[in-house]
Amino acid sequence: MWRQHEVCFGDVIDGDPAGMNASQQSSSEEVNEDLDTKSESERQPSKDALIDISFCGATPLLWKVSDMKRCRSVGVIGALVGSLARQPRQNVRLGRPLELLQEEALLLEETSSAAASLRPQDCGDEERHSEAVRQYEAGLESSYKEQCALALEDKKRVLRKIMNEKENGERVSGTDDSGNPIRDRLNALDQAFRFPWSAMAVQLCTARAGFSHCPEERSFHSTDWPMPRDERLNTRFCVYRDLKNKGFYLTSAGKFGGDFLVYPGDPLRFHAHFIALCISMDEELPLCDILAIARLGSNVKKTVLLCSPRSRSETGRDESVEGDVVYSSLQWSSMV
Amino acid sequence: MADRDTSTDAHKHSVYGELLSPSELFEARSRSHKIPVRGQKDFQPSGSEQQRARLQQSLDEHWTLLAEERVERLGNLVKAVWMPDERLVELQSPAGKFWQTMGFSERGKQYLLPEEALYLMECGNVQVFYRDLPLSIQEGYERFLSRETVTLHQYQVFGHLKRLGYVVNRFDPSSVPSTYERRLNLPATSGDKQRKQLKRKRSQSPVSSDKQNTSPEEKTTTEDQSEELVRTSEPPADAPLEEPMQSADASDRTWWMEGDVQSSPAQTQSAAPRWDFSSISFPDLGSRRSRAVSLASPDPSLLPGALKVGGCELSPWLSRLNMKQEKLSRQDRERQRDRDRYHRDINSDREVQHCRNWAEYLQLLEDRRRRRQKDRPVHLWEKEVTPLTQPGQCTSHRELLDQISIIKSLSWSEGVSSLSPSDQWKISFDVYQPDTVAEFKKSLPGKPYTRMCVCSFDGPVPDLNAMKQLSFQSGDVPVTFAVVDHGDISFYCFKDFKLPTDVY
Amino acid sequence: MTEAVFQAPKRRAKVRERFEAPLPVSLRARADEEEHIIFRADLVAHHVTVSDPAHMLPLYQRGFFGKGVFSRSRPEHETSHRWRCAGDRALPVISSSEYQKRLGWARAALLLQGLEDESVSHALHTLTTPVQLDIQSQTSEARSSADQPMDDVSCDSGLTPEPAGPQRQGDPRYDPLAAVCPGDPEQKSMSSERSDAGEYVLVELSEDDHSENLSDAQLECRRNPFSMMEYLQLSYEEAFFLVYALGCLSVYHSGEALSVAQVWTVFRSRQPNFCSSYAAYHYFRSKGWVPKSGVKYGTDFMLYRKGPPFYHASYSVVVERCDESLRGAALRSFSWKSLAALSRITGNVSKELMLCLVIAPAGLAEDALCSPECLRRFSLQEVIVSRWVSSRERTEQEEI
Amino acid sequence: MMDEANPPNWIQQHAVYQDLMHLDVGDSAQVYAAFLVYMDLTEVRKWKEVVGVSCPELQAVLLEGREKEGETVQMIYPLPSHRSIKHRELRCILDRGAPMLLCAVASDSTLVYQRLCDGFLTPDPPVDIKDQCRRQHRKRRLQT
Repeated sequence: MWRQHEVCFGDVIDGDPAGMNASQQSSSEEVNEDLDTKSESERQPSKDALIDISFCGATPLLWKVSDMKRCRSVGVIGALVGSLARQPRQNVRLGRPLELLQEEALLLEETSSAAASLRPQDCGDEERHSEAVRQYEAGLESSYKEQCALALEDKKRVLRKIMNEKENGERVSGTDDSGNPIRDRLNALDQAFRFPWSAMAVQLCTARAGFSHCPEERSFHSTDWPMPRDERLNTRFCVYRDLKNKGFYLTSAGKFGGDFLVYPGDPLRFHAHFIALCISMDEELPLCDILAIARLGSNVKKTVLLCSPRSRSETGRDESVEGDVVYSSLQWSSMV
Repeated sequence: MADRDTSTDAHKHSVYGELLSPSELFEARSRSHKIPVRGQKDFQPSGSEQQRARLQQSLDEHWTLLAEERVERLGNLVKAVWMPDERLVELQSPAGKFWQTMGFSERGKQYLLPEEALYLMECGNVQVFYRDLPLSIQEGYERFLSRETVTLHQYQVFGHLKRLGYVVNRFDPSSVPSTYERRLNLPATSGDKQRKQLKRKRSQSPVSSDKQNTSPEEKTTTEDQSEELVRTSEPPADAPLEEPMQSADASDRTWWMEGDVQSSPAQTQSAAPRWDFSSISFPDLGSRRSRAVSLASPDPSLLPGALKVGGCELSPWLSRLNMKQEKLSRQDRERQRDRDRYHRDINSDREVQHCRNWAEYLQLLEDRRRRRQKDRPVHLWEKEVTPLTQPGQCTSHRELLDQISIIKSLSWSEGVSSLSPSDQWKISFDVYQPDTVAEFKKSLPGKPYTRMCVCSFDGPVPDLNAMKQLSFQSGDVPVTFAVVDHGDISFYCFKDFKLPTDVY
Repeated sequence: MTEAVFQAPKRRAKVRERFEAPLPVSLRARADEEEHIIFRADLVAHHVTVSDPAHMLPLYQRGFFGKGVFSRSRPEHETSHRWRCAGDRALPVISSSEYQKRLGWARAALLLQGLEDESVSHALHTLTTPVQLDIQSQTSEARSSADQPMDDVSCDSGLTPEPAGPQRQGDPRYDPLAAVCPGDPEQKSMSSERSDAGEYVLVELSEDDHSENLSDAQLECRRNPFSMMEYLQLSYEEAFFLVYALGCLSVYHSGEALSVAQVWTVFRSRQPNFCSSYAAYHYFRSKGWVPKSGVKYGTDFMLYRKGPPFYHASYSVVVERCDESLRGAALRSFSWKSLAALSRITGNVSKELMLCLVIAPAGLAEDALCSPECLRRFSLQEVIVSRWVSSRERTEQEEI
Repeated sequence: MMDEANPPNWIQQHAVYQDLMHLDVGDSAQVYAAFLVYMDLTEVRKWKEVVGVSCPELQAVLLEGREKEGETVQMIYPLPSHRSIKHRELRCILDRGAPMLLCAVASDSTLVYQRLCDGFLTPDPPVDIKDQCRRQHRKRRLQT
């Protein structure tokens, strides 16, 4: 279900989003600096650099390529779930949007590199809206004119090319004057050229376009996010964060019966080494389930990794921090 | 379009970098539609320059593909308008080829369902406007998908199947005949018959229904299946191992005679004999042991009415009998020996050979039965619970299996109506296979290939109740569960099954 | 309502065994001339063991009940993989250290019986005295059961192929005499004289010579101080089926034969899901199929047609219990995650995944479960779980 | 027919069985599972120096042994296959520092061994790309 969350753009400048206090702001700036050096992208004001997470129901989605690049540069992979613009009718390579795991979204929030796009109701400001419509139509009109000119130029270039080739050929063969029809066409083109309105190329925007329907707002607090945070998510998040900090790349491992697939490098280029199973230290695991997943692991040449966050009482610290996850590797033994 | 002159907002382009300029739009007309092939993955990062370069190349390709915007000629786009109150998209210009499998008309207008419109937006076929502005794909996701229309998960399944060429329609429960209609109109299915049978059986005494727990239908079908099993899986060379199921067939037949149900073959021997077996001798012509020249005339009391039968000269008969030793190949001999070990000729039993008539033979059987009873261990047979069979009690494997069959197997359709329906499980889509698209008619869609129930990977697995409910609701169309795990979709089917009885 | 299509079981490419009988009980036709063996099993630490070889083989060969504790499936383990002929028999050759180890166990066993140290020493002295048997110079072929490549097939009996002539019943390796005096093995397999096969051993006197070409002088024939004959272990389901359905097994506990109800109670207390897993086992057996442990695949049973030597397993079965409302499953609460794993594993080994739901009638009181009579009140639903592949373009293939 | 007298059973007379029973672990099913694993390791797999040790934390019998002479000692945790297990229990053994095998024991004595170790055990590379990785440390262990 759609909560009324709406992506925002420039309007953030108008008013400081509620509840964003100074300390958070500064920490987000720090992280953004860090991100920028990593991604080698040009520096931007911190607010614009924030990754926009658009929630569809409770599912976090990314729409902008720039946001996706930033995510990947910090090791957040996500999963593409939309049709690919270039070849929409196939499932092998998908396109935007990028669906994030809850854990990925949480991580971005925790490092203050993302904000949820909150979507208010359609604004009732008729004046503003008709201005947007006017701008859109004007844009279309000017685009038509420009494309018309480009098409004419294109056509001329083609004709000239043919003419030149012919002339070159004639020079060799010694005959003359047969280039005239083309030259005539070229001369007549300025008057005769037609570029129908229907031939104009238009863009079907993937991400929200500039002419938005309403003002936007962002939320920087995960408490506002439509994600239920339960014990299970906490366990998974602890493991996710810890493995990511160790330099691994993670994706969902549902089809392998686990929580995460763990890659030694970018999944674009590397095979996963581990199937991570996130469990609390005291969760009862039926032996038969362990046997099943270990057997599957051996079939697909991956090690099953039991991952359990240490509880706070054990670490003696208030918050779970990096390194507080216990890992055990499980492999089907060759002793059969 | 209104003819107004305004300049494009340069500032906007810098902020929303994904908007294309007119020249970019124009160039996009001639861009490639090929998707770069991905190379073989590496096992482990080595830190080598070569690996780094390959990763960079892959990433560059990746981003190029993703950043690409949909660019279409206006003439190729169907224009449509989003109507949030109706949760529908109304077409403003003539529909394209997609109309064969998507959309519907009402009061002279053409509509698309939100998921159809969104899919066609993603395919670059339809441009949807809302309040005179075109919606981006993102806005389509945001505005079209909801609990009231289809959820993101349902749309992901819809898109996945559409991209593969399936025809996918929303499931309409009213399109499937109701239970009542099915009972009234449809010819009785085997399942229905079975249910009736079982009801009748329940009215019998519990003991007998326990002993003979399978209804005739069930039995015959399982037999068919087990024969099928033998036929399909057994190479002919192995065939002699399979014992014909005559005895079982016979006991089946008694089933059909209402009065005979109670008398199992084992009980017939206690029935009062009509003939005095002690006076009837065995006629044995084929055996080498008997060298009789003629058979005496049978006792007149055994013959009906005034029929008279004289003595019988054997020699003309014997000469017609083929008394030659059967010649068997070594393989056949081996097989025969194999069979003989467990299916021994009763005539080779020395005690049986000593029997001179039926009465003695029956006496022998009775003695043996007594002996067996005496032998049976006290701790098994003299306690509150006794074994279901006794070694040597059954004459065939089939009979033995029948005796120990005490656990009933339910049929899928049994008891569905008594189950309370669950709100958690709903069928979302009817799915038709891609190769049927050419003949597909929206007005007459016909029987779907399967129906889809969309589930979240983090949600529960359907329990038997849910499986049965959905399957029942779907009638004779199978239900597939599409499980969505972060963009990854797996399909599972749960199907009713009856393990065939295998007698060998 | 759509039903799963029955897939024909796959026959093994090489069948080296002869099919004997579907179950270890005789039928009436031939029952009269043969004594009905009531097999004997003993509860050892609550596990069901059959140690008389005359009982082990029929139980295994007719219906594939149990597993040899030292073997992958068929009981075929032997004291040593090297054998020598001595007199009219073949004896296992063991190393001196192995012999000493066994002697130690014998001592412990004697002490356990409460014997005095002195009498123990005396008994051991008697044990260690060489026995005079003619050691023939002819050496029987060294067999290498231990080195046999073990494949995934749990039933591979490792029979020495005999292309011509009738195949042996049972495993000649189990029967050391078979190689020396090839008679009719069928007669012997039932005799119990082989239970003393472990009585004597040939001990290598020199510890460092492990070559195959031992001279006879280096071997000494002695009594086997501690004979560990392989035994057959029955699963609880198998044992109870033999007791309750076939009436052909007596289970002893501390010398006492248990009644059907007692066996039920013991097994139920040892295995939490025994009621339902037995109901499923019983059901499959009553349909003529052979269920074996599915632990290697993380499931409850593997279902074979006829038996593991003849067919590949057709189904991998998970047993669940539910009540009459058919809601919830008490045993193994499935998630899509665990189902995904199971479905993939079974698919990889080209078997089908079957859920077997054992349905208890409403109002079945807990104390009704105390008697196996409750089985009659259970009903059962088989469900085949399969994955549907939406297209042949398999994006997953990248993932291996 | 058979001998009705209680035949002496070598299992119960076996010194190792007795030793295991005397480790004072209440769970006799687990102890018996341990004995089966002991027999499998010593008689079938010919492991060396296999001994049973009591693990009070788990209320279980563990086995220690070497696959071959001179190799490192491994810990084996035998467990009836219908049981459940907690990660904490596995860690209790792993934290002793030895490589470990978890052995599921089915009631018909089928054994399934699982190898467990602390941290990350990199799997073997798939066959087709094994060659190019052969020189790179296979099974490199990365400590947490």
